[in-house]
Amino acid sequence: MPVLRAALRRLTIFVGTVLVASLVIFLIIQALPGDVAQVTLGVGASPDDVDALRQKWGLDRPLIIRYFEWLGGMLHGDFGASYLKGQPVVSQITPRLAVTLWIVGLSIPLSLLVAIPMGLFSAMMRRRWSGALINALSHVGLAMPVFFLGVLLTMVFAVHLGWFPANRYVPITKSVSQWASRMVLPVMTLVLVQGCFLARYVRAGFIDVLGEDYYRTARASGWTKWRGLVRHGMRNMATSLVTVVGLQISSLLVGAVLIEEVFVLPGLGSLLIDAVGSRDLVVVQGVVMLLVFAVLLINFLVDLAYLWIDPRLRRGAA
Amino acid sequence: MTAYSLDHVTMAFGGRRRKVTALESLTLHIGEHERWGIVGESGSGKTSLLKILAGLIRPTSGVVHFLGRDLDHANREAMASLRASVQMVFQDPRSSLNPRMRISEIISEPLRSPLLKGRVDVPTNPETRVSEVLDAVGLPPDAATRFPHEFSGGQRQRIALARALAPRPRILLADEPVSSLDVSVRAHVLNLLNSLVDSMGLTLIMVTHDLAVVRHTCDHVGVLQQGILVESGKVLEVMNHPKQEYTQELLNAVPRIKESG
Amino acid sequence: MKKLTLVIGLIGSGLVVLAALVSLVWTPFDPSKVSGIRYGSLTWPHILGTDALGMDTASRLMVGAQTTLLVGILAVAIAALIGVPLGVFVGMGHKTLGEILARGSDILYALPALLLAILLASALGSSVTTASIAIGIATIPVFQRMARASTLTVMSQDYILAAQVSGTPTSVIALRHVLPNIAPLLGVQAAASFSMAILAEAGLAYLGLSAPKTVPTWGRMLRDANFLTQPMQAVIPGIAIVIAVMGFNLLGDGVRDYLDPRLQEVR
Amino acid sequence: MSLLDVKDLSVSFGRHRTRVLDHACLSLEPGQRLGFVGASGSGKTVLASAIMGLLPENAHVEGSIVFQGQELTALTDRVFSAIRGRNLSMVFQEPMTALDPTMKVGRQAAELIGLHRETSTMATRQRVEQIFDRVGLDHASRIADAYPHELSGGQRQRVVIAMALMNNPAMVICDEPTTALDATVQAKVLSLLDEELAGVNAACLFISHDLGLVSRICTDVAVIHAGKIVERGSAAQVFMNPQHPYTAGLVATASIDAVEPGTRLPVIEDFFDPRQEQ
Repeated sequence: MPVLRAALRRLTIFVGTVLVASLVIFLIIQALPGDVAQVTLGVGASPDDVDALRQKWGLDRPLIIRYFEWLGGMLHGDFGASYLKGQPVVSQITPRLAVTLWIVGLSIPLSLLVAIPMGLFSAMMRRRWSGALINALSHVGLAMPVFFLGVLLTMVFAVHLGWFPANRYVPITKSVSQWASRMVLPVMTLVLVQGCFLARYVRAGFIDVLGEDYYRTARASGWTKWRGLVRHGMRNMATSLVTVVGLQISSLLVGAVLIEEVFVLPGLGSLLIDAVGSRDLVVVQGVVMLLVFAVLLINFLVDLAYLWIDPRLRRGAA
Repeated sequence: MTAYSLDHVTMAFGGRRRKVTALESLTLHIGEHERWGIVGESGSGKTSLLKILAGLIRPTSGVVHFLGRDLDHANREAMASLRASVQMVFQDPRSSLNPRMRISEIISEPLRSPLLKGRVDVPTNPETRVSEVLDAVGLPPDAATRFPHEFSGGQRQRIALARALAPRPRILLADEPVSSLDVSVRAHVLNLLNSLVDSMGLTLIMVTHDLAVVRHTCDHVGVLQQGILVESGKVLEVMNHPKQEYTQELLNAVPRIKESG
Repeated sequence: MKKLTLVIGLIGSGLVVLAALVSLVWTPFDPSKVSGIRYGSLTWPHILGTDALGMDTASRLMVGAQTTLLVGILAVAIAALIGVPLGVFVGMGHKTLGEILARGSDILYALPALLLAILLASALGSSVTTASIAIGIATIPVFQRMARASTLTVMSQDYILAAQVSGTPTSVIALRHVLPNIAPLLGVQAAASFSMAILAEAGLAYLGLSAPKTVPTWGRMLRDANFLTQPMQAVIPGIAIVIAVMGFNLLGDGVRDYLDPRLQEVR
Repeated sequence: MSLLDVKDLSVSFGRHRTRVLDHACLSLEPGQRLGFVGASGSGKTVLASAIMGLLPENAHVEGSIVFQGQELTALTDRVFSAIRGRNLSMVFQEPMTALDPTMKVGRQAAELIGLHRETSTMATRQRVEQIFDRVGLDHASRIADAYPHELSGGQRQRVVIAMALMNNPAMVICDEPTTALDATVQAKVLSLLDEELAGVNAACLFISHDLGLVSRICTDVAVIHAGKIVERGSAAQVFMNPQHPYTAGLVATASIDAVEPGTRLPVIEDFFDPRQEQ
């Protein structure tokens, strides 16, 4: 089973990188300038008080032991407790993770739904004005900062037209319709920007396929232009798109913070920014680890998707 | 004197699991001023053989002697003498000429090699030598200031030949020098190659899949099949009385105009 | 079509450079001086209005162009100066090192630039320099990969073999053959990364992770604007960002098409 | 009535209208095999693409191509697509890239049936294996389940030929079908083409720069030089008694083994001065 072996190889690499990444994150965060205990108590605090706080938070013990404790804790879902609020990190992350996941989870498939037809059309019609127009549109979308588009859409749809509320987030568990009406604008913003971004890759991928010998073979077999391109181009185009989408998901997990900022949504990114601002290192460490884990997991899944899409990778050559 | 003598040379690529043997226990002696054609199809190991002769890769096992000296990569003296006296012409002139260099720079590159410093048999003035070899391959002197893309395939192969001849090599290696060219251009390049090898008294080792080219250009032939030298000897003997079925098959495959239509 | 791309790109990026250059010697008003008019509308002499503190928007926009260019230059310089030599080195065949670097760059590649910027900002304090460094580091793998891939393509060409056969030293091959042949692609990549850096810095500034309030940057101006009462104060810097990003993007595309139509559409 | 009738076909490219094919006239009877010979860049591949209706979008076509009584240049993509692969098919030069790398070759071959006829999956599969068997692919069933990268160059070209012959076309265009193959494989694929074309009695337009190859397959020969057809006749006549000096040059350069080894080979310019022509 070459497929299984290749998959196992990638799994090993995945687990290895997660461990290395956790160590790096731990070291960076613990080595960051600024003594947490000192910062918490203020500059005027007595050294004894600072030492006592350090002892209380366990900062006086060797790094390596603290690392393994932290790692072991995470394995059964304990990310530690916030220095400042004393609250478990997990209970802060969970509700906010849901918000971010909704945003990312909705916008990625929807932006693909926008990007693929857009890219397909502008690739096939690239010598006509209609294709050039779509291409120009995607260029504008690519240059558009999400927060700016978010502000623009809010001005138009929330302030001017009053179609959607622009105030506080409502969890889906409380009211589905209220939740939905507050998700429309953030998700629309992301879909427009991400859609344009992905459309450029889709276009480039399809243009490559149009020049390939196998597309000519397909045409000579009796496929019409469009159907032949969809039938024989989609999978081949997807090989390059999968990586981009994977990176897109990872960058959105953090990048959603911009959208959360514009639309005042309590997501993971804003938790991270708040924690950095208040130097709540346990929270920072936990959120960063979670994000990095997610990013590496997505990478791993992208690798697996490759095995499925591109049969050439299934045999040995990795 | 023998130019090359190869003794049980084996070349294998890849790791433990997917090992590919490109050459297997190959023994071959090539005398100076001989013209050898090495014939084989894809996967026969002919490219590996050429790279070993050029000193670009080291065989997995076996011994290569170059002009009587053991060609061990640790033997700097032997390597330097190899680099200074062996030049190579490649299959695809589009890929063998750097598109961003002028023809004069391309041709004089081998002359600027640090290995040639202080050697008396090497032309000292690059500019003069460039115009000399351009003339020898039948290109106008103003070609020197132009770029490769301004020339046709046949002309580019002439430029590649000029580069190879610039440092006055003793041995010329050729990797399918005409197979990327049209039949009509092929004749030009073969004529040129023949007359240059003649007038400069070179040792020629040419790798090709085309027996007709070998018959026309070479006096010796070696037939490679999947890494094994199945037959070798004087061209006429091998071609007129092939001992191997494979050689016969290659002979039959030579395209020639069927007279009866 | 191709020329149009180049022309629009030149106009967009040219406007930004011009604004930055002019602002070095002249701005309509002192960009950090508070005038009497708060929330000024778009009338003479404050043609683009004033912000909540009464500072002249047109002047701040021009000075902001400096920051924008600085970010792009710094980030691309960091990314290219580290990424390109690494990529060429690995592409020219250092196997063990290549494997280690590939893994390292895979992790860095997957890490969102924003996360890196947040970490760095919390370590070094937020400033334009910190933001640019973070963006630059996050862009290293882009250059490393591109340099590696194009080096591999060059190394598979026969003219490399020809040079090796004559005994040309590896360092000379790198300088004479590899770098000139990968330079056009890297240039296009630099233009694309330049515009992405501008976009990323605007985002960081919007989050308050880049320049402090005293330094006028476009992202910061957008953040500080109150779009309910003064929508134009948000729209103006927003449009400036779009023009800059699109300008440099199209400039890269246009130059690529113009120089070498054979180059693939890459980014 | 001829099977294919090309009249005054001119093709030019781009804004500058660079003309690569100049008033070409050509006709083919059912079952007839015409070798189309010329150097690279002479316009021979453009002719093939023009007949197949597969020219790039920036090409301007003038003149007429009538195939089986139908004017091809006037057809919409949809109508033309119904002809391609059924009555008119093509074998390409580069077997390594001619097949979709992400699809099993059996499925790709089956598409030719699915696109033009309605049959059951079972019957389609049987037909694919049968024709794979016929083009000399051993273990047809295993090959059908392989991806292109798992096959050798010769095997891939056999698959491409099988696809071209799938619907018993009236005419097959072969564009340098063996140039990318090893010498011995080339000979085998050539004789396979010879047999199979005869088997379905298909006409053939065989494009090549190599007169030797053409002489093995074709009964008639046309020679193209710089976009113009300079000579047309039966293979025997063209090879034995070429009328145009360019053809004479081609014939002389094609047979290296007719020349004493080591002596100068004849070149085209011995016979034909291109400057004189213009």
